[in-house]
Amino acid sequence: MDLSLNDDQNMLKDSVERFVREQYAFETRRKNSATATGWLESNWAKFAELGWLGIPFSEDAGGLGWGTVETAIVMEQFGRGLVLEPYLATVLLGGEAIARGGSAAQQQAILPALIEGKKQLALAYAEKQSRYNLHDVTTSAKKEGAGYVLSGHKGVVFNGPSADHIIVAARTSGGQRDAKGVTLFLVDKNAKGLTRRDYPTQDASRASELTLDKVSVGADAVVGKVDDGFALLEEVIDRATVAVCAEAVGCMDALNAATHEYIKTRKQFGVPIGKFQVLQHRMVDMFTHAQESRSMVLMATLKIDDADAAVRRKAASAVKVQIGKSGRFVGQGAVQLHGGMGVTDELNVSHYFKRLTMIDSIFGNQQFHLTRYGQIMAEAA
Amino acid sequence: MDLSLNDDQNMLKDSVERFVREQYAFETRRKNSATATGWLESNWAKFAELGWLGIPFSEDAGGLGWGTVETAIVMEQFGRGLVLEPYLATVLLGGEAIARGGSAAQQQAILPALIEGKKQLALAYAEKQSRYNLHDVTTSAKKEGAGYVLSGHKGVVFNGPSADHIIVAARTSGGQRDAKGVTLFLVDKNAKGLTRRDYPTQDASRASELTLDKVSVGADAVVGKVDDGFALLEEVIDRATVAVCAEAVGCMDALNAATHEYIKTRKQFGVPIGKFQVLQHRMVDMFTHAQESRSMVLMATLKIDDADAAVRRKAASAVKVQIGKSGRFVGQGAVQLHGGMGVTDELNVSHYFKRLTMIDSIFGNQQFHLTRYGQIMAEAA
Amino acid sequence: MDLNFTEADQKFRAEVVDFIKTNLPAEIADKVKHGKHLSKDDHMRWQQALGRKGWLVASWPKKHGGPGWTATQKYIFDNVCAEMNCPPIIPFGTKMVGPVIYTFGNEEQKQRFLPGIRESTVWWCQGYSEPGSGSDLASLKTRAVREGDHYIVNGSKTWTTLGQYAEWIFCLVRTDVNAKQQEGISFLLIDMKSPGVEVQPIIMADGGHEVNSVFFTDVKVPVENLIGKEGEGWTYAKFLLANERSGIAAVPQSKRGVESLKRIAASEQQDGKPLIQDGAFRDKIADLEIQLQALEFTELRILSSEAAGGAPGPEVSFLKIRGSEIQQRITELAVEAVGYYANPYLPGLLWQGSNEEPVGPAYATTAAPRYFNVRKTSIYGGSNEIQKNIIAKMVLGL
Amino acid sequence: MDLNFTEADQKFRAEVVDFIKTNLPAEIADKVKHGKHLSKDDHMRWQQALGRKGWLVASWPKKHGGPGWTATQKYIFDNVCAEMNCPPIIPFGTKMVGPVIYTFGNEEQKQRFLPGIRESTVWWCQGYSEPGSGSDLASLKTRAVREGDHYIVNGSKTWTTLGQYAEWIFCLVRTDVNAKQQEGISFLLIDMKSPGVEVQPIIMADGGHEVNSVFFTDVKVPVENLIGKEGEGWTYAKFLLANERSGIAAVPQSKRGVESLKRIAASEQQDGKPLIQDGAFRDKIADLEIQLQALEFTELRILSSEAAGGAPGPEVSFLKIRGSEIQQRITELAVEAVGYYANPYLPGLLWQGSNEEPVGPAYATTAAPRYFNVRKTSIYGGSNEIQKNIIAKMVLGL
Repeated sequence: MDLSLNDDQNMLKDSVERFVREQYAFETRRKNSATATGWLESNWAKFAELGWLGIPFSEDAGGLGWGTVETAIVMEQFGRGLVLEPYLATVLLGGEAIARGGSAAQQQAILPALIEGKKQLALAYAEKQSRYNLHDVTTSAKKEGAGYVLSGHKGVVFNGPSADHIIVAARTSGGQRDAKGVTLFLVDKNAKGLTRRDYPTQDASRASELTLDKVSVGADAVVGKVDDGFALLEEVIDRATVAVCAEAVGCMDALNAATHEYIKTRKQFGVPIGKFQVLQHRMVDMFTHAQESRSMVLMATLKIDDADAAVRRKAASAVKVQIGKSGRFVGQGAVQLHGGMGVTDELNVSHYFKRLTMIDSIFGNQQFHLTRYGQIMAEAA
Repeated sequence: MDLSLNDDQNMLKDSVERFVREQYAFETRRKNSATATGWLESNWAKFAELGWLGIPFSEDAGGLGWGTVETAIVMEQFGRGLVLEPYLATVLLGGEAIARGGSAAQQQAILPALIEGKKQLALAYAEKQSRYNLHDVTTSAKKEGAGYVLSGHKGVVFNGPSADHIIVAARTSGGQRDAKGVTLFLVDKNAKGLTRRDYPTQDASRASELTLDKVSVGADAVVGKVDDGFALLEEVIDRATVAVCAEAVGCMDALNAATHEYIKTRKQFGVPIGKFQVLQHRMVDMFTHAQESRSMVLMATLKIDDADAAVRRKAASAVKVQIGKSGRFVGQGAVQLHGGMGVTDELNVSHYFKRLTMIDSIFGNQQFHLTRYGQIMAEAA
Repeated sequence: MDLNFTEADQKFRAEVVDFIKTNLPAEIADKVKHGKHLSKDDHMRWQQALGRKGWLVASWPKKHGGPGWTATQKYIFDNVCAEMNCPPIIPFGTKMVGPVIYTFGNEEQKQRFLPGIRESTVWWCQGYSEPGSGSDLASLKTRAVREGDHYIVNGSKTWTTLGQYAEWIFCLVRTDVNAKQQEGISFLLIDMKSPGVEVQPIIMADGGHEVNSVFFTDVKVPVENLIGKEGEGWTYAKFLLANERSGIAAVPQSKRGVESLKRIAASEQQDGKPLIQDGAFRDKIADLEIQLQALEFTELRILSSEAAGGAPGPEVSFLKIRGSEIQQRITELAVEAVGYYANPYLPGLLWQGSNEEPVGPAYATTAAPRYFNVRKTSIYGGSNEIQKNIIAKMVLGL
Repeated sequence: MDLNFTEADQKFRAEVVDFIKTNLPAEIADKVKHGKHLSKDDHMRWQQALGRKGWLVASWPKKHGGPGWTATQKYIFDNVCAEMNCPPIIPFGTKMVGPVIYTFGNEEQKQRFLPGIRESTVWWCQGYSEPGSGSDLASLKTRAVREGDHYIVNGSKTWTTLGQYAEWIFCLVRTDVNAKQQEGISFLLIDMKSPGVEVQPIIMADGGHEVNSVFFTDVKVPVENLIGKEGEGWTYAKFLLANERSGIAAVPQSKRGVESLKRIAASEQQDGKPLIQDGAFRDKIADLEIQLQALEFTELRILSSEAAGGAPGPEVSFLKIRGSEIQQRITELAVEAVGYYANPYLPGLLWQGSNEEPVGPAYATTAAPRYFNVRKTSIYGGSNEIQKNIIAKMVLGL
């Protein structure tokens, strides 16, 4: 049992930390978020240059062949800076789907370009009625000739506006909520019949609603096996869940640091408000939540590769429950302890709070994962 | 809309308050609880003399013809004193079942004697597997000749050891958990085939497990209608629920008063511990819980007679949820704020805490009533 | 004890319903129902209708133009208004400065200011908080120096809600820097059109413009705008804060919020079934509804004891705390209910009244912004921590 | 980073399992499993077996007779012991006074006292708290006055756990009433058979006798029983308290508790189905298990950073707080699980080891008493409020 970072991991951490410190001052971020894409090409080029875009991919594909421990290191620092570049969508959702399920041809066509920073991806899995059920899929993929014709709607596709390719979950067989019969397809952003409605999100990111009106794709567009897309999708989402939880830990640490500093300096009734015992204890609880969240991310990074899918699923759900609960506690606490300033757009506090709130809302919220964890637990009992 | 007590109600309150003050000093109670029955005949005689045993019964039967507002007044004061006499079992469970469902003959045979303090009752409805489901009944009542033969087991029958008559819920038809097919029977304590295992409870009360081995009763033993006992049982339990919640409010007030006094006088680090802001806020929360509990008992006493059973059921469940939550919060808080002394048998604090805990465990706990409330709510939505 | 309404109360209720049906424009009710932003004009139209009827200042004594309602009538009015999606009544004139003026103002001030408040022709705002003061209100620094017939005011106020619409502001200012902190404070009415008054928007976390900073640079204020005596402003301020807290439980609004939450949960699907059929989510709504009922009956008990002669005491702090927690919980559950569709942010639809199509269901558009926004309710008007301090001290004597 | 155990660790685990199988009497394991009261003899039999093996004082340095285990080995040992229902090791000798003696005692004291602790032939108890002191330990009043070769001790101690079994007590006593509060305190070992020592039981809320008051009336204690220097007892006391908090998270015990809770929930029926199939109750266990996992990995992170050279700091207060909350939650849910059968109280079965048949299921007998009893965990060893004060001051610098 060894829970410390190795030298490479420490170097990675330092390098992402430095990037955030130098490139992600709060006002810089505000400007970046107001650009057309909502993020900077120059930052993305830097990610490529530093190798971050290749972390989870094999050395054959030009990646570093690292794993979840390392992507979690990156995401935690991104959380501290509220980084806007679509690392999650491109590397951890789209890229991982291709890396884990894609054909050799797909991997060759996409991964090197992705790693070099030349391609953006998105994963379109949610639908209006699906909530967090990954196999509640109405978008249909009908066999036509050697290929397929996709029709339907996909919702809240992160990085939809910038993605060159979108991986779309569609139903090739079975009923609306059957686990069997979901297939992933690689769709070009310029595919005929694909229309997007792009919009900003609460946390200054970008997403799209997709409408697929008889979009034709070839047989080579299938990512993974026909009808068996759910298992791949679930594995990718479970991994991305851990990563986004690491991001949340970064948000919490930043919020706690800001709040800690604020209550030490802000005076009321002639003393720093950090002298009031009730605020002290709340701050202690906020730190405890952040500590426990960090512990759970550690747990999950170490268990996510377990050969037993139940172990992986439990780990992903456990950490998401923790982050849902702790993110809310820390976020609300930071706002409250900042008083009026905490509810304004002016301070970074509300922006971390918004990101933490949205993190709970994706990949299954606290309740979804509590239920999922409980079901796995009860099956074993 | 008028939420104040009238003169009669105020007099009743004063008189119960006086009884508790004079007869229920903590050490007196300890002695009473150690007697064979666990309560005092002389107190019971006093209840009869003061008319308290007749509160909910008609004037025809010798009662006062009052209602839940008045029984709640009595129970709240009993809660303050942790009164041990079996008012709940005899008057509010057994007595109410007879008064609301019993035949004229049954009422004549039982109610006047009960009101005079000559008869004790118990209601046997729970079973080992039933949990809080009042129509999960395995005890069988088989028709034999004009009468019935009862066999089975009933659990946690409060006041079982002292009861002259026990009203037993048994199944006359239907499957184990059918609402239809439950019938109530009036059984004499000396009935052949009835055996009891008596025991004390966590909160110094007494209860019994009953075994019925072919207990024969006549047709005149049926309380209410054959097969329709569930509706009667539920109504009686809903009313008793409100009463026991009023008792809980008395417990909470007593605990809050004791804790308030303690933190004002107990010194640590040179100051009364009530000067520490964290303890102040916790005490404020404890008072808020007690206030809200009082409000909910008021709500329930005013809605329990509603002609619409759904209104009655929602009111009983809502108040029980409140008392479950608040009783735990106040009980645990009082123990914590008393420090080591709070977990000893020496102070009354732990005794109130135990009673509040057991109140949550009867008639459906917080979760049971939350679910029940939610189901009624969702049906209406 | 009796929960039922008298026949007269029933009749009154019908009259209120009737009035609202006739006077509240449907498009305004619709905005309220969906939690959208109201324009100044929306507020004014509704409040002026109430003003014409004599119902705008429900809590005022009859002699100052109040309707003379009983506590039960006020309860009915508030509840019906919330049920029928009436805009909330802006409190700065009606609940705040109005009572200060009729209680502590002179005859001329009453004549001059009360009609505009009663009829909602003048928009008031509040100048209490300052950038450095927070919950420690009495530490305020805005100075008013007497020069002849005027005060010269310099300083700044913040968190001035809807100050961008206001014609007048009531301010706490420091008229004596040498007196003990609370004793040098005076209560001044200032015309927002006076030279030297500048309003700067503060953007909230939800992106909305609802509060402002107000800066005063050598603003000349006639001495006749001083309420009561110089140096006694703190007394009036406390009186005003006590009034502000009445109704702060927001029970009728939260009832509407819970109903709306149930509709959302009935509409949202999970595994092909309405979310409200999900045990966990249903439990949460049920728990919230029970909390709200506890708050409602606590408020009723307090009103009832006030009607019986008891004064509104510091126990109203309970109502502020629990009321804000419940308002916050409603929005928290709405965010939980809408799942992924909490994410899209549509400022045009929210703030500029555009006709843009919502991305998800219409109710999802406001879910997250409202959640972010109502975090303020446990902060403003004396944070919940301050309210607990008040109860600890004033009620429990700790 | 790696969660897996090395081959050597796996082998060690097998050795521990094997040892327990051979040395732990089945009837003792059964009592532990069902949360029943253990007799002095039960504890002694198990601890002496460990003592003979050299495993009783796992955290001691090798030179004082510890086994020289790595952090991972200690982790494995603690977990296996809990899984296999071993009695908890009584800490007063092993974790408390033992380390004080080998760190601050003289050679003669080490020779005299350490073997009895290592082999569990002497039962120690703790004389820290006093009736008036509570969390403010340094306010203690028990006096020790030097007279020739002896101290004469007068005063009283309270909350002395299992003092009824003890042969020796270690005490904080005041040797200088004129010094500043913490400076007049000394650390004294007292033979419980000394004339003038009287032990009085305190009955707990669950009816059990587990703590005591100890009274000292002119008790003569030889000066060679003084640890270290007179007046420096507070230093040793703080050292001891820091040791006490290690392992206080009670993760292995709570893991056993959660497993036991799951078995209860699998056995209890609700509407004909196991309670663990009920969504609401399942959610509660799941949430608890996740909390416990967060605590476990937090403890592992702290252990790992200690192993890497970091000293155990005030952050162990986190572990005390969360550990106690989780222990309490387990018992709270057990009470919820057993429904009506939380009510029967069977003191014979609980405390006197009678063979009486339980009223409901066997696990129900202990549910409520344990719930009442473990309320102590957020009070003893420095209440959770005190722990938060420590973190606020020592970690956050507030």
